[in-house]
Amino acid sequence: MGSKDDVKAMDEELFTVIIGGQAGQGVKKAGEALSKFFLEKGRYVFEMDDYQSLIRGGHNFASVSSSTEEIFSHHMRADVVVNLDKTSYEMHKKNLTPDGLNFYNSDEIENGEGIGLPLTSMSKEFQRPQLIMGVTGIAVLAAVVGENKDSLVSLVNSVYPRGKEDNTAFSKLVYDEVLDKVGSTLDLKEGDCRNRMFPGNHVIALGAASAGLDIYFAYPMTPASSILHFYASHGDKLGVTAVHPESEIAVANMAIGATIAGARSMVGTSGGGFALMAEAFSLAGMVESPVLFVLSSRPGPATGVPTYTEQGDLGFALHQGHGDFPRIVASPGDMEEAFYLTADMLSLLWKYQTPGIILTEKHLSESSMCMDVDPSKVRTVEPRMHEEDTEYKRYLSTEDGVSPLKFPPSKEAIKWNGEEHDEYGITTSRSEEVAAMHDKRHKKEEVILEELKDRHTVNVYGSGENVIFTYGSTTLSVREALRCSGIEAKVVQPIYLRPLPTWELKKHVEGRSIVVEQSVAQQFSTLLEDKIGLEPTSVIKRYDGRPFDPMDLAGKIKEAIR
Amino acid sequence: MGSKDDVKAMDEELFTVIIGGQAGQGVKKAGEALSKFFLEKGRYVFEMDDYQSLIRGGHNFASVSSSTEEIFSHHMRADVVVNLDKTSYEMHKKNLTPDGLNFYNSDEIENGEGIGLPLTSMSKEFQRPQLIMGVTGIAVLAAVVGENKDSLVSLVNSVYPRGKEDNTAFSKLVYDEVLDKVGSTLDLKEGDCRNRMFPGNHVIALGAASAGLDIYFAYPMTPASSILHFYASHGDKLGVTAVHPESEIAVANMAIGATIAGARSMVGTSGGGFALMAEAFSLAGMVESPVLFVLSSRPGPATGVPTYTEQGDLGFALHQGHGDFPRIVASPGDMEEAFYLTADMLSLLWKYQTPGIILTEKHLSESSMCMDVDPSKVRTVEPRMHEEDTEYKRYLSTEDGVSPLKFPPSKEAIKWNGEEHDEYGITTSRSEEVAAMHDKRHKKEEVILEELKDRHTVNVYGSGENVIFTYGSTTLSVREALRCSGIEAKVVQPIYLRPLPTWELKKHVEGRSIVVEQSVAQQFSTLLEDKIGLEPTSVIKRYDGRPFDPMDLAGKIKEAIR
Amino acid sequence: MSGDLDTGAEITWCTGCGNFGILAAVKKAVKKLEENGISREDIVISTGIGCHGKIFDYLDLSGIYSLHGREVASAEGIKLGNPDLKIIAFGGDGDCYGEGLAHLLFAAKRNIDITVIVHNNGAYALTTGQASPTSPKGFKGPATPGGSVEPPIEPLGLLLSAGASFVSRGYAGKVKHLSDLIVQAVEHPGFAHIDVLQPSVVFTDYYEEYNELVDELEDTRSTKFEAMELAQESDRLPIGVFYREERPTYNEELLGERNPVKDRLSDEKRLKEIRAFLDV
Amino acid sequence: MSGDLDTGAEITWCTGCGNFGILAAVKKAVKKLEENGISREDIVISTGIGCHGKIFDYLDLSGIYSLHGREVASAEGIKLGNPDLKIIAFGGDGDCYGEGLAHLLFAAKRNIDITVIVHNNGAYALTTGQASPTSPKGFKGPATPGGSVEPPIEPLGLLLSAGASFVSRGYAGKVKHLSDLIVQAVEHPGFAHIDVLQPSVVFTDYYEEYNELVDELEDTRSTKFEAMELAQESDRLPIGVFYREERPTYNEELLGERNPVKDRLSDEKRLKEIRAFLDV
Ligand SMILES: Cc1ncc(C[n+]2csc(CCOP(=O)(O)OP(=O)(O)O)c2C)c(N)n1
Ligand SMILES: Cc1ncc(C[n+]2csc(CCOP(=O)(O)OP(=O)(O)O)c2C)c(N)n1
Ligand code: SF4
Ligand code: SF4
Ligand SMILES: [Mg+2]
Ligand SMILES: [Mg+2]
Repeated sequence: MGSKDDVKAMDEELFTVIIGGQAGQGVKKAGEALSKFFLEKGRYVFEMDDYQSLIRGGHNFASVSSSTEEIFSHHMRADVVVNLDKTSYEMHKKNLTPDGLNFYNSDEIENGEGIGLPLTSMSKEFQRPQLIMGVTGIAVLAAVVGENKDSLVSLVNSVYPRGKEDNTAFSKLVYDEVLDKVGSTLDLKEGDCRNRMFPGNHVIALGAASAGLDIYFAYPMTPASSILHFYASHGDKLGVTAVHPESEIAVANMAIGATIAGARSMVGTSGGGFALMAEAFSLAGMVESPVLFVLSSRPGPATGVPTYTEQGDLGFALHQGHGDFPRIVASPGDMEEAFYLTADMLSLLWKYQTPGIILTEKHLSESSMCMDVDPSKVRTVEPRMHEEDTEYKRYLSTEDGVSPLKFPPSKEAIKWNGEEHDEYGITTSRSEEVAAMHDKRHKKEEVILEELKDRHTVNVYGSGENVIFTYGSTTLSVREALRCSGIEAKVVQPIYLRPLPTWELKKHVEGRSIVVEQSVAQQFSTLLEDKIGLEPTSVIKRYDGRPFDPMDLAGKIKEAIR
Repeated sequence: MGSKDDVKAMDEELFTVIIGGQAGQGVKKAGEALSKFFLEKGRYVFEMDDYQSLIRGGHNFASVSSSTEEIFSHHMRADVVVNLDKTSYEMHKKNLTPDGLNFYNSDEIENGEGIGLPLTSMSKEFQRPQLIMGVTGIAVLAAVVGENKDSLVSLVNSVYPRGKEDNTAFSKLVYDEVLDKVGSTLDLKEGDCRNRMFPGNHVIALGAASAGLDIYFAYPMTPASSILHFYASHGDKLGVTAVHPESEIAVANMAIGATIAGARSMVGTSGGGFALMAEAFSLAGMVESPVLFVLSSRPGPATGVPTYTEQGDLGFALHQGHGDFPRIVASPGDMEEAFYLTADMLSLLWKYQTPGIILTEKHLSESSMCMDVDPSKVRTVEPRMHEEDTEYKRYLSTEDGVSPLKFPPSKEAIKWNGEEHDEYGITTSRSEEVAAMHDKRHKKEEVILEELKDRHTVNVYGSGENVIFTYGSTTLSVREALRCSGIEAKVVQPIYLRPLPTWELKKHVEGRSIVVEQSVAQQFSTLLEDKIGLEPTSVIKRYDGRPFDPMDLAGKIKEAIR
Repeated sequence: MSGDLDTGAEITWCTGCGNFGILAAVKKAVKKLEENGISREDIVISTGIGCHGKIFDYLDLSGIYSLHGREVASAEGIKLGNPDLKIIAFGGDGDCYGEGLAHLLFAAKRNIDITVIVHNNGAYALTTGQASPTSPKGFKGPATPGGSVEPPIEPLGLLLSAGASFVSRGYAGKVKHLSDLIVQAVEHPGFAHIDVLQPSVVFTDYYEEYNELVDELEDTRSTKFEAMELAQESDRLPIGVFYREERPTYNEELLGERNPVKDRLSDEKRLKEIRAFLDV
Repeated sequence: MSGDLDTGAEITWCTGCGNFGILAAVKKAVKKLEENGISREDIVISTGIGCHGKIFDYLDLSGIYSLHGREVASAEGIKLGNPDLKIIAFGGDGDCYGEGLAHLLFAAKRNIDITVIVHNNGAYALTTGQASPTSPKGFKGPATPGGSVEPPIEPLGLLLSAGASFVSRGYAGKVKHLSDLIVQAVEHPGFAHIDVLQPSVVFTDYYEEYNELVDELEDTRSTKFEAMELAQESDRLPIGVFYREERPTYNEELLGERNPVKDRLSDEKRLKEIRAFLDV
């Protein structure tokens, strides 16, 4: 992706390890181990897992970057590259920093560049030779930075609770081999980070739980599935039930049903599943059901590229569902925001009784980074409830369009109606009633807008006369690009996308502006052109399914502001 | 809807009849008979049927307006009102012109205003007393304008082929009664219109057939159902097969399947059904299947108001389907345009191999008006086909992004792929290939834009410094409002909505501008604000499910330009 | 809720429509259920879209007027939100055996404790009488003017194959019998299905035929196959409970004793758990 | 099309996966079909999304890689577009018995002349092994770490209830037998279903169990009920054709002799008909 060498990383403590191999060689786990190693050194860490839609074979890799400063992205130029198979070697030998060390499987490659380790033969002794190979990553890292063997063993034990013995034994073999071949030549400074790291999807799950989520409905779909898996494993403790029904249509309609019983419900999916929820999304708008939809994007259209990242669903998310009704769409720019925003959205939707969307991407959903959040800072809002001494009308006309809620069992019938209805919720096609209900729902749209005007709706990072507009997980790439390259620019990231905080964004329409996004049709740039009249000097886009490499991106930004 | 008396109709030959009654009283048929009566007088006619979502009872009416000049809408102030039951009487007695005649059922209403006819007792003698009542409309009209009885009888015979005897007998009874009570007091000039009239849905069906449609797939949904019914009845002759599968999801996916066999296929539905087709729409974008989707809107969200009209699906239609891919969305402004545009769209989609949408509304789909089209003027384009002497690649990279088509049986495999793919159609997640295919599809978007630049994309009617922007069937209301009121203004109607012909529209951003549409959230106005920077002086919107009454609308326009 | 369960909404079904019988039977059943200790306050309904769906407006009970084909999914969601409630989903044959068939069969498979009543009139009535999944071959409607070319499905057999634990058929012309069925279905601990023969006087006026052929069953069948054979009989139309068994319900198996809305964690407890996740 | 039906695409199924057996059986069957007079040029495939769907990339045949659960609808559309083609839809158990169940059952009901092959591995393999509609109760996957609480569906019984005219079961471990089944299914004039027991070596490695229990049927059953009983057997796993009957196909009944793409009206004729509509 061009211009690599224009810009040099200015963070001297940046340290990146890439480990690549086939599916089934434990690459993801290896990434986790590397992350843990850095974490234990008090370093900030970002881990990105790149994998294909298959269960065995193919090519996977993890890029784990760390620093003594806060870090917002993985990097694609690594200090240490560990290639478990030949494909990885071919692929990643170009991913080295000038002084980087390249380790490869000498049983598969003859006379490679870098340091050959006979991984296949070394692992042959063990029960599951393929799976065990992943340990190579952490063993190599420990050796080259001079970590002692005991620490390595205890780390391996904690990351690989199953098959401890084989894993530790193999890691020691590799460790010795590496020490023998290159010694401990690299420096790794300790930092003072005390945070834990999580994948974005777990953070979203925890955020919703903090705001009182009761049921999570989902049909598996990458890259949203790990929210379902998280609740399935940990929901018991958190008071969240995980339900996996027959289809996304069932998911969305069940979720609406659950809100009628008074349960806070959320669903999660990717583009194709979200497409199947379109009709139910509109139903939620009509019956005024506050279901929160998590849409984690991957490259489209259709089934697209299931395990990669893209921002091609923006317009789709903003206009989901037929007919006029209010909805809120928001997209977190980092992990901490993912936590608070998800919690906030759940509360907001219950306050205004309308559906909403957390729009995110594979890059945030499935990457992990350090973060520090305080669940007690989550502001939960109790929804407006019916006062028992008045007659109940589900769609009572009120000044702000919000009608009090009531849940069964109830002496008075509570009628949620997906056809147009009167205040009681009885079906109508009378002209005045149809118009009045449209007005009522539309009023909520206006009130939501007012509420957002009092909120923090746009993140601004840095300063300078060059303004970079971005959103969602691409914000991470942009922030890391600036952090590492020392380029001065102001980053403007709307957190809310509908309603779009134009009042805030307009403040930044000045001088040279660059839009960075991951959509071939540059949907975000178009949105800004439409809504705030932005005329970007340049639009930097990537749409091959991969998140930006920060240094590549820095090069592009530099070019754009030159 | 206010300001009725500000504006006077300036078309002296305008003549409107409204007939109202219950479902099951043959009101729709009565409207047809009235239309036919006017047609036979060489007059231009517009018929609007207003009915509820029920099979018996409730309140239905038909408004049939006619003139010696071309006419674009029904009117809600009638020269003759015929009320078959009490509800109609209550509802329509306000719908009279100052000299209008109000007929009511004196068996249901005592001492009503106007002329009482003992309809219930008169019909009692007959076999199907309810159904027969509809004939009242045409009998009354014939009497008051001095048509002779024989002509009445022959008209009744032709409109009511079943139950001829009873119908003619009853019509004579009514005719005599009316002559007796009021005589022939109204004048009706003959005109020179020689056109036939059709409901919009039939016109759409005929348009698609002219362009070579092979199969129409649909699941019944008002107001699109009559396209299905039309093909089911007449498809044999036209060479179009009608298929009604188990759901809209089946509909859309079958339609894509049919294109793979080489069949031109179209589907039709309303908002809720279209929502269910979202995923398949995206699939069509990915596999590059040219399915034409007809979306006929009714008030939403959700099930909304099934038998009425609205323009609340605009944003939804423009952004249908997840992911980035090209699509064309167009909306006809009158019947003739519905014919040519549907035909054109089918050809365009086959030319560019991507899905598209005819966006229309109940008001066009189910209203009827005179029109004059010549099917031989339909330009059909043969799609680009594979030349047999080269290797076949379904997704061959070409300059314009359009790959040649080939259909089975075929010696070489033709691989349509809904996952991201290489040129052969084999699945890929390789970064260069993913980006290249995005580029290929995106190129088509650009080429389509260029093609549209050479086409007639915006209708402009009239002139004046006041500019009225509108689209779809609302164009009919606006044109009739201007025609009848004599207000001078320029009407600007984009035929294509995506890509939006901004280059044409921008020419009309000047002076005072008014947007007229049927959406509470004023989606069309927002689109124009976004895309051409329009700052409308005023937005006139109606969202109670009813189309505008032209004179009401004229009043509003007058206010807006005052 | 009014004593007679009326809402006061104008009823727009055609005079003579079988839906009136179903409405009457439901009201009767609710009263009987109250005698048996199930309060109407605990009953929540969902309906699909079609003539049948209008029952939503006519019954003074809480619930949701859902989408075409989605009433079963809505019902399941309500049940999972608050398993103490008794849920009745009303569907049409187009709606529940067509557009929404998968939801129905999966609800049966997982044996979630809800009741489904299908107003089976063999047509898409509200959309002017197109052929439905249960229309006989040769059925003439506006989308099949020359006669439908598809044979009908037999819903009870499908439900039995899917594992439904309570399968029955009623007739809109036998209100008392139908209301008894509804009571049994609601009281059945698990998924209960009632297919109701419902003449549409406009499109499928089968009253005469039904009056002749309908035959009240004395016993339920002891095996699914026997029940399926019963469902296939065409020289008579058996009504009653074809099959019933008790097996664990999905809601109990999934939730155990927990009721998501009643047993919500205290804020304190929730926070503690989340902290545990974040900090350890 | 290459002689061996290979596309050259890299195969990314796990070593030992049952899908290899299915792929081999299909290739064998296509060759046999050619001997029987059905050209590979006339065969068109559709696939769902899952590990099974990858067969699209590995078979050098025309077709569409459809959406998750929509391969049957795609197949029907292709058939209606050109009824001379022979269509084979490949689905997964999550895909075809879950997300897309309604399409499958309606295809069976209307007896459209297509063949459906379900790679039934009792799991959502590609999405890392969640429980599928055919997973046994207690199945542990990432969405059911404590064991699934739902009993499985029995697909063949459902298909028989829906009216399928050719119902069979194969085993990925018996390539020859499976390829025979595929030949019969494709040659069957009407809807034909093959449920294939397909071990996933990662999530449901049932090879041993299957090798022990699988039992080749000698005869098809003469009634649907017998066939259903057969499908329920668990002490052995019968494979072969459970049931077959001939009845009119949907495509023939709907289209008669007409082939929409081959018998397209001439422009002239079409114009004449449209003129007739417009002018008379
Ligand atoms: C998604 C969707 N598709 C189509 C429709 C239109 N529609 C309304 S009712 C109906 C058919 C109703 O038939 P059935 O379920 O048998 O009910 P009945 O009217 O016979 O009681 C249809 C197709 C809709 N509302 N939603
Ligand atoms: C609409 C939609 N929902 C979810 C997915 C994600 N998805 C891909 S494969 C799969 C499950 C596959 O299971 P199965 O059909 O049994 O196939 P297998 O992998 O076991 O062969 C799912 C849920 C999708 N692609 N599309
Ligand atoms: S159309 Fe048929 S089902 Fe609908 S209300 Fe009338 S009789 Fe009943
Ligand atoms: S995960 Fe299972 S089904 Fe998928 S390829 Fe591997 S063994 Fe086969
Ligand atoms: Mg019905
Ligand atoms: Mg599977």
